Amino acid sequence: MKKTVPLIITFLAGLYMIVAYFVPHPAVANSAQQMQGWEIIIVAFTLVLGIGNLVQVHYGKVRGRRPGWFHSAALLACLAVMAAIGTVWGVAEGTVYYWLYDNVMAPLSAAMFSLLAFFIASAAYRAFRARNKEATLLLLAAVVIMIGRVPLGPWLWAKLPWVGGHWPHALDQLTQWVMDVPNTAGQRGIKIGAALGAVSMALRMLLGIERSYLTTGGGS
Amino acid sequence: MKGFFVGMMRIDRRWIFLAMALVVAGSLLSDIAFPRLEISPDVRRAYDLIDGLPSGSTVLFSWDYDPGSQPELYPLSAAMLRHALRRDLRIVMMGHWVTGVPLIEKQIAEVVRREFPDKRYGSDYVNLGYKSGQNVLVITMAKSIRDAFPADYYQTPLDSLPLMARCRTLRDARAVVSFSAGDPGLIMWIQFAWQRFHIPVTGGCTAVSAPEFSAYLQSGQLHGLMGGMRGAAEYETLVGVRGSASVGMTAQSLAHALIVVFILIGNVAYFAAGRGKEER
Amino acid sequence: MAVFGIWLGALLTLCIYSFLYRDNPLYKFAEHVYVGISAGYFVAAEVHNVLLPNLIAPLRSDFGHRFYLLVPGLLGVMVFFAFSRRLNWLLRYPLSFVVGMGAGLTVTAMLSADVMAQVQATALPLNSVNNVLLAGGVLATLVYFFFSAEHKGAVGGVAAAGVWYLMIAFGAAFGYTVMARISLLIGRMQFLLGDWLHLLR
Amino acid sequence: MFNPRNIARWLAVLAACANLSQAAKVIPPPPAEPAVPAPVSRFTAADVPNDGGGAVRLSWAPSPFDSAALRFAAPDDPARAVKAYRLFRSMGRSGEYSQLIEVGPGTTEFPDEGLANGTAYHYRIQAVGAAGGLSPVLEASAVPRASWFNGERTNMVAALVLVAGILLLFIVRARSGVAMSIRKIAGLAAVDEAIGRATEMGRPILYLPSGGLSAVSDIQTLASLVILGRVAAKTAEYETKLLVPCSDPLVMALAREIVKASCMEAARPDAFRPENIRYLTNEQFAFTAGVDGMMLRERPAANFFIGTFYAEALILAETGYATGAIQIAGTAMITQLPFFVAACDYTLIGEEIYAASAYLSKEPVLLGSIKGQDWAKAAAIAVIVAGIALETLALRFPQLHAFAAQWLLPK
Repeated sequence: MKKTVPLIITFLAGLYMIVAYFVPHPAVANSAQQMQGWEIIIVAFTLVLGIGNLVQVHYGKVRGRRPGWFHSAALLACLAVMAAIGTVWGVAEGTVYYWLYDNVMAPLSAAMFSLLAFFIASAAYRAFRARNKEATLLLLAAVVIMIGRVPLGPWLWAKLPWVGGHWPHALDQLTQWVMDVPNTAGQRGIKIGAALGAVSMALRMLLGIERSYLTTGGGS
Repeated sequence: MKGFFVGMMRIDRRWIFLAMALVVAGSLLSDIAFPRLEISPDVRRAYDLIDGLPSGSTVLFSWDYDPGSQPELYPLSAAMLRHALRRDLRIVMMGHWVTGVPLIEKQIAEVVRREFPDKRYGSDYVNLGYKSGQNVLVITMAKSIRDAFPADYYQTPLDSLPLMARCRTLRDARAVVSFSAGDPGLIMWIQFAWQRFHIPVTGGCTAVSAPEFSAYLQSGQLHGLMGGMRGAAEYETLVGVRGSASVGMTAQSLAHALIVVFILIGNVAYFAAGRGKEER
Repeated sequence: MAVFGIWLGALLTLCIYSFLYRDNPLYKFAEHVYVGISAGYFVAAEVHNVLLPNLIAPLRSDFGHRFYLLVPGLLGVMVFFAFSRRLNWLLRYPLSFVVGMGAGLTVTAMLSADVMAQVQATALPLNSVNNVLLAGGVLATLVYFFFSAEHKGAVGGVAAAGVWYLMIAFGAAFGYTVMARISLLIGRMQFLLGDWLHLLR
Repeated sequence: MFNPRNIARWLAVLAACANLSQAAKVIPPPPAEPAVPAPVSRFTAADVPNDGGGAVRLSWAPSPFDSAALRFAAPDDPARAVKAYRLFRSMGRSGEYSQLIEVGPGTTEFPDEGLANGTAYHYRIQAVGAAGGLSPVLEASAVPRASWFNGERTNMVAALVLVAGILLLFIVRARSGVAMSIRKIAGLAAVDEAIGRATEMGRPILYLPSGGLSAVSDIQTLASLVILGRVAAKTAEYETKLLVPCSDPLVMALAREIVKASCMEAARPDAFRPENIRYLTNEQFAFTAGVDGMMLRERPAANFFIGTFYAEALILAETGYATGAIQIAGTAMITQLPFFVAACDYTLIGEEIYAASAYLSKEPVLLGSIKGQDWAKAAAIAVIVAGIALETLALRFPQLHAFAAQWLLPK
């Protein structure tokens, strides 16, 4: 009951998804689509787990007046306000919820995302070293793409003595070649290998060979 | 000397952050531009399609992206919109993404009303807004735009808009232009507007998704394409405007150059300090 | 309200950027606001976009035909037993359903898009240098991923070639990603300098 | 040919003649028949095969007066050029036909969708001339049906049987005691080192089972959780604090179960601290901001980033570097791999994350499946080589082209 039934559920749900891939008949296709809808519903319920955990951790901090409790209080307040006004008054455009999304969440998200430009610079400075042949290749490919794909590249190239005049498009062509040939080959190799690994992992789960997700003690 | 390079390698990365911020902000505020921007054939084709339409003909613009792709696709749609308005084309606007509709409004406010104050809503351009349905919507529009959109975005009945009196079905549009961040977007327009009704389709996409369109470009199903901010900058060059993409491209170029310089300095320091000394 | 919104957005952006200098109370505050707001955002979004339209509304309006929606509803409620000490094993039922669905969909999706399609695309006639380099690269990269053979001798040589291809692919991905990320920073800077401070024309 | 319209016209002419004597001057000329385009040919309707039914595909060869057609024969009168094709549909043979759609010239097919299975549908097509003249009508009919097997996916059945068969074969062989070994994977060999270092320094370990966008149904997340189980067993043994921030509640629940089980396995049930396995938020960058904060405040000595990562990868890895932690990363996301390779000490690339559970546990059955995976790869290589050979031969013998180009392509 505690382990066997979940194993059977996993097996049947997975098998049905595989079968549905091959059967276009509505009798199968529609029910498979329904089941994917169920998954969305179940996942929506699991949010309760997460919110419960978040409240537990931060309420504990606020009650114990532990260091940083003020920040935890702000977190809880934001959570409560956003969840409440969104649930009660809706999430459409023009609501307070939407305004908060637009003016608080979206800028925060964009700002966090744009931090990457800075981190890319620091990673370039400290980590992209021509330590060995392999690292040198990575570096060269990166530099070619970075320079070749912005106006600066062709501009500089044209200024180069001799080559710039004789092969005006060489940089563009080189950029394109790196993208089309070695890059495509490397990506494909990773994709095929990783996909076979994923398929093997998925089959192991369906067959109950890999069952670490059902490992809680006590029960069989 | 060695000590200097070891010090260089341990430089506080906050200086690097500062340099990046200064380069990007500086190039946005300044007027530096790189004179030579290679115009790719795909962008040229998109430009030629719009440029070749007789003035007064109708084109359909579809904003198929959400705010997430705005930095890339907004300048791109602005560039093409400007071109079409200058050429005196009549523009029917719509979108397949519900979250993208405010972006049409934004573009009307920032491009049409500000730069073309004499263009009249209803006779020069119309905003139909969003409708669900994707490919079914396109087919319905091919039968009758009124069946798909009984009223425009502002709930004005289509019959009271002079432009829509002349543009009754999708087939009255001479071209479809889609700014696409995914599906539904360009591919759907190619499959339905071009494959079924032979209305030329062009538009723009994000830089990351540009490679997946190469097959459509080669086969001629797609009449040119602008990829990302670079594509927009090329288009701006063709139109002869220095818009946000061109300005952004300078910032982009200099930021890339800065990163290359960082890689170079990092490597010089690494080799000069004796390889391997930096290991923690 | 719009101006206030821009100021709020700008100040929060600066709070996040202050992290680049070092961890500080402003960043800490923005971080906690962000986590709280986003978690709350998902609560309301799931209620309005999933639970109401996909579960509650169909059950209320057409229970006779949609009664089977009680199954996901029940599985969903089982999630709550995670908080119980004695019955927390009930969580495994919805969990195993979700895992099974994911695994099943992975098998066909990966096999078609990432194995078959890629294998098909690599079946190229050897009539150009590029085709030879491309096909050879795919094969060498695959050899690198062999786990049952040590990377020695001939296998080692081919695997080493595979690593070169991997490195070029990584370099290209790096270059391309740099481009996209810098665009984002430019977008943020245009917001700060233009929309907020009105320094851009 | 019998045409009611012609009769009407003759009648009109006759009537006009009859009236001649009375008012010859005011007689209007007979209404001229608008110039009629030539009809289409080979009009067919057929059930769309390999689908869920409800669709009929109409196709036709264009009228010779269709200027977009390949064999365009310019008509004597430009008004007879084709402006459009009109399609009509009726449910029964005798039923009323209603217009389905009007498609532009150059179009030679139209899929009619949303039909009922098992019902006969009748179609008519008519070419419309530039001046509005209508060509004679052609008819066709079809019955849409649903298929029980998508014949276009036969190649996928073969691939699935092949891959699954190889895997099962090796799993069975491993069960029966055939010893198997796999090569060293540098990133995984370093796991012990990382845990050891954290223990020495008395600082915690941070383990991310995925980045900011994850779900339990994501196979990379599952692979990562399996690795988490092995890491947790070691940290329990050394009594090192293990922090696991999650961006999905179900992943958190699962991570708790797995860590708890590992602590039991290591006979240290007291080492299980549920409060260290936390949910932050589903939002990608809010999660990233939260984990960054954790790294700076809790100062983990070792960071593990294994699973599906998107843009947050570099933010996390660079922040981790700044705190001086030893970092082990792993993902199959190609765009993020260069950043992990650059910013972390060890990186598991692609497939290596799926081999990790077998590598760390040394369980024979899992090792068997890794061996099977290798043979599946060998099969992929063999198919690629065969495909290349066929395509190269197809330069001389074009009929061979079909295998690699058509049959292998998934649909």
